[in-house]
Amino acid sequence: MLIEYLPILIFLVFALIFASLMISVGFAAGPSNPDSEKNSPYECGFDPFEDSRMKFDVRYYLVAILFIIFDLEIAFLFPWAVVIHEIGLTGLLAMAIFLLILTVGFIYEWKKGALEWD
Amino acid sequence: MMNFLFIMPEIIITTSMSVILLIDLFLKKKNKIISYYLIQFTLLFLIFFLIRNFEQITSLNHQDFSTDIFSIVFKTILLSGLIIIFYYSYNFLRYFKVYKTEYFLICLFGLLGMMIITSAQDLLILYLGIELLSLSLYSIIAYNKDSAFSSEAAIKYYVLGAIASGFLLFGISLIYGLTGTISLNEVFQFIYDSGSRDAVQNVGYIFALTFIIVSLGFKFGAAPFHMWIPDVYHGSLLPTTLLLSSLPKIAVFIIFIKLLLQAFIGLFHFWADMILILALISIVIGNIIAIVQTNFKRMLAYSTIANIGFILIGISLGTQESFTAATFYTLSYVIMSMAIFGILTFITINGKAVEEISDLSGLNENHPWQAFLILLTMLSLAGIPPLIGFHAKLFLIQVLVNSSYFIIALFAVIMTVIGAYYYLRVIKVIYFDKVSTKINLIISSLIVSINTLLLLYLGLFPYNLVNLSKFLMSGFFST
Amino acid sequence: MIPMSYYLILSSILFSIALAGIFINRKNIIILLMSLELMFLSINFNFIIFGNFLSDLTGQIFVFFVLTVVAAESAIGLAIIVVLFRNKKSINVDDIGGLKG
Amino acid sequence: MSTELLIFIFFSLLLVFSALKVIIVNNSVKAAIFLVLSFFCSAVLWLLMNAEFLSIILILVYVGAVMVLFLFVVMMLDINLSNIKEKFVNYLPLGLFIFLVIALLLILFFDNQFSDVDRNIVTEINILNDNNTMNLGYLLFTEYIIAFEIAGIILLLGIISSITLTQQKNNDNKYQAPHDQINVTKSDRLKIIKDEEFRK
Repeated sequence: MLIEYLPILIFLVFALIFASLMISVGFAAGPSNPDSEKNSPYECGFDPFEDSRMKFDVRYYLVAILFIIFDLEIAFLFPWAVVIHEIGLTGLLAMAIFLLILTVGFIYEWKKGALEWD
Repeated sequence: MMNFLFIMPEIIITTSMSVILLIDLFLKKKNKIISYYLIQFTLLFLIFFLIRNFEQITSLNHQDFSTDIFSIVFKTILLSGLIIIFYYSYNFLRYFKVYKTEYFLICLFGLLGMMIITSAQDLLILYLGIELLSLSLYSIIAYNKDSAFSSEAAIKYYVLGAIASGFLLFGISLIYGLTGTISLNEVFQFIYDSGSRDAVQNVGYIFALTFIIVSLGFKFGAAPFHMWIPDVYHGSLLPTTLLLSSLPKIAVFIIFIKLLLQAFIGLFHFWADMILILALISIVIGNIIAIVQTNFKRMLAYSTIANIGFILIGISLGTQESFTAATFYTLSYVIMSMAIFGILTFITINGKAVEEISDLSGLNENHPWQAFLILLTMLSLAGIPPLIGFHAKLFLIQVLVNSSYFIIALFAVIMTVIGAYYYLRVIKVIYFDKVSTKINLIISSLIVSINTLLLLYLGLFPYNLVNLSKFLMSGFFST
Repeated sequence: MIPMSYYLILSSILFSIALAGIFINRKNIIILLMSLELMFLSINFNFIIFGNFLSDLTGQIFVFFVLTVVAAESAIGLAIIVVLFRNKKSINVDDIGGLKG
Repeated sequence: MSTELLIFIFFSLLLVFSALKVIIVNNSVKAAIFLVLSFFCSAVLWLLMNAEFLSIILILVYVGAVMVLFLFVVMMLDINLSNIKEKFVNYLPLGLFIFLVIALLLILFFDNQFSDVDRNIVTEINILNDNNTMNLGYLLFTEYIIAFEIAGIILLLGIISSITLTQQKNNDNKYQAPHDQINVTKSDRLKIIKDEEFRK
């Protein structure tokens, strides 16, 4: 069974080797003579006022929540879809109820304006 | 077609929760009261439904989701408790203009979690129920978004609660590894079959039990895992404290019964001592630290810890009598706790909610009836006859004496006497101190009076509640 | 075949790292939450290990549900952190002392 | 030494390393990245233990969604990094102590209790074939339907409470309302005042 995953392993190993090779070649071959002025952040002659990271809005968080929930829904849909012939009507109904519950959450999120992006 | 009757209460709650959530989205702000009434109606309907179909439901025998008398009776108790709590909370939240329908809906999720706990027959469903309850509690503690205290309390409770869940899961994973099953009855059978009382052979179970009991100690608020209780009681809104101090206690007690009595009774020798240690530490810490508290909610928090200690003593003896006493104690404590917090939700001090004990000084002069109600609850909590708190403690001490644990019985009596001091101090403040604040009532409520007078009534005629507790516990000891 | 005890030792090391992380972390609640994630990861390890060596799928089912619940739990936890940060402008564990504890 | 053991050793060492890094780095973003690495290593190890489906889910949900959420929150809170660096060393001995005690205890315990692999515990389940996802799905939708629905309810609770908690009351963003702009009529903007009225 595990042998099926061998291509992925090989792919990963090669990806790692190539990525590190390229970075190291870049470091080794490229010219590099740093001084303090080159390394300091450039902002028109004075020290930077604030962190270079920008503050995110809370809406990103809300969208990410929705993403998690529906990601998990997909995670439940996979095994359901695979066995739908074996589990019959009961399974279908169970999934319908599950989706209905999550749809309620989706409507709630929508109406509350958590998806508004003005 | 499958028969869904056994899970009907849960289906009704889920459906009505979704429908009310959707209706509420389309209601105007001034019409939000409709969703409140809809919620109360749902709960009432559910109680009616359970009582109406009692025979039929309890005769069903489902493997993973039990609907025996034990769970149905507890479900009814939880539902009726929640109706009263919602009634108290609603007036408070409306008065302080923090009302949102989501508050009650999130509480309903918690109720659903508790109902699932009472019916759970395997560790997976039990875990899911516990998580549903905990998640809803995290959210309603943080509900008061403008208060730094509230969010601090929430994050503390969250972190400790998540650690406790982790410990519980770790214990469950060990149990699963040792027995190969997650069904409570099969776990019981497996331990029963192996039949060994030797500590060395059972070290795996002892390890698992330690993790599970530590986690339940966290959830219950037993010392030395009580750190969150005072902060959360202090930091959250009064209705939230009211909810926290009542129904989840019943739920955690049910978890104790499910795990210790149903699954691990074969390991009684190992868990009894652990629980007893928790119980004694809780009683000492609760009673001693409560003396120095000036904040009313913090004082009641430490009093909760002490009372939890008493409940744990009942659990630790592991006999039918002691579990009956613990059930009786839990139920009466919940009624007392609902009474005292219920009274407090109707009182405002200079337009704010009650915080310090001294806020209530001289309450008797302007509001003698409210003062009398507080007097009753305080006397009951202190364990003074003829109120119910007295019977709860008496029953437990009787059980201790009957099992010839004389030293622990003496210890419990001494601690009760020490505990009486801080309850009586409240009475002194209310009756003998000068008025220093402007005390108003939000509305004068009949229900809170009934709730409080119930303490007196049950104190005079405790036999109904005793019989109920006996009845509930008899199912676990029939074999 | 790798012996079961190897896996169990790995999961117990992970569990103790997570627990130590919870205790030493006084800087930042978000890292504390990440330690909690590690803890749940090690518990999931336990379930999968036991399930595998008992050749029973219940362990994997349990893990599936734990993954679901923990995702919802961390969503709520992060929401509480957002609220806390709005109120206090800090998520340093040591700054949370308004309540005596 | 078999290939399987080699893979196990490599990824478990990487897992322990990255887990340690998660708890000792100062920067939350770095901690999140290391947590991603530890999830990834765990996924590989779960694959070794025949939990194919779960290892994919771990990457899909945890690396794909949960860690994104963590990173969003880290970015959102804009924590000043300079003043959270101190005070770390004070707690290090405590952490080391806890780590050593618990690790030793657990390792000793596990080594004793679970050294024998086949312990005669027979478990019967309906196994369709050796497809992990199918078996899991079949079990999930026959024996654990109730748990499955409860999971749905927990997710709904997650949505509701996180929105209730994080949404701010007043949304003070200014933006155009094209619909309103188009529907403006003359009478909304123009008020015609009769000459006589004005004179009065």
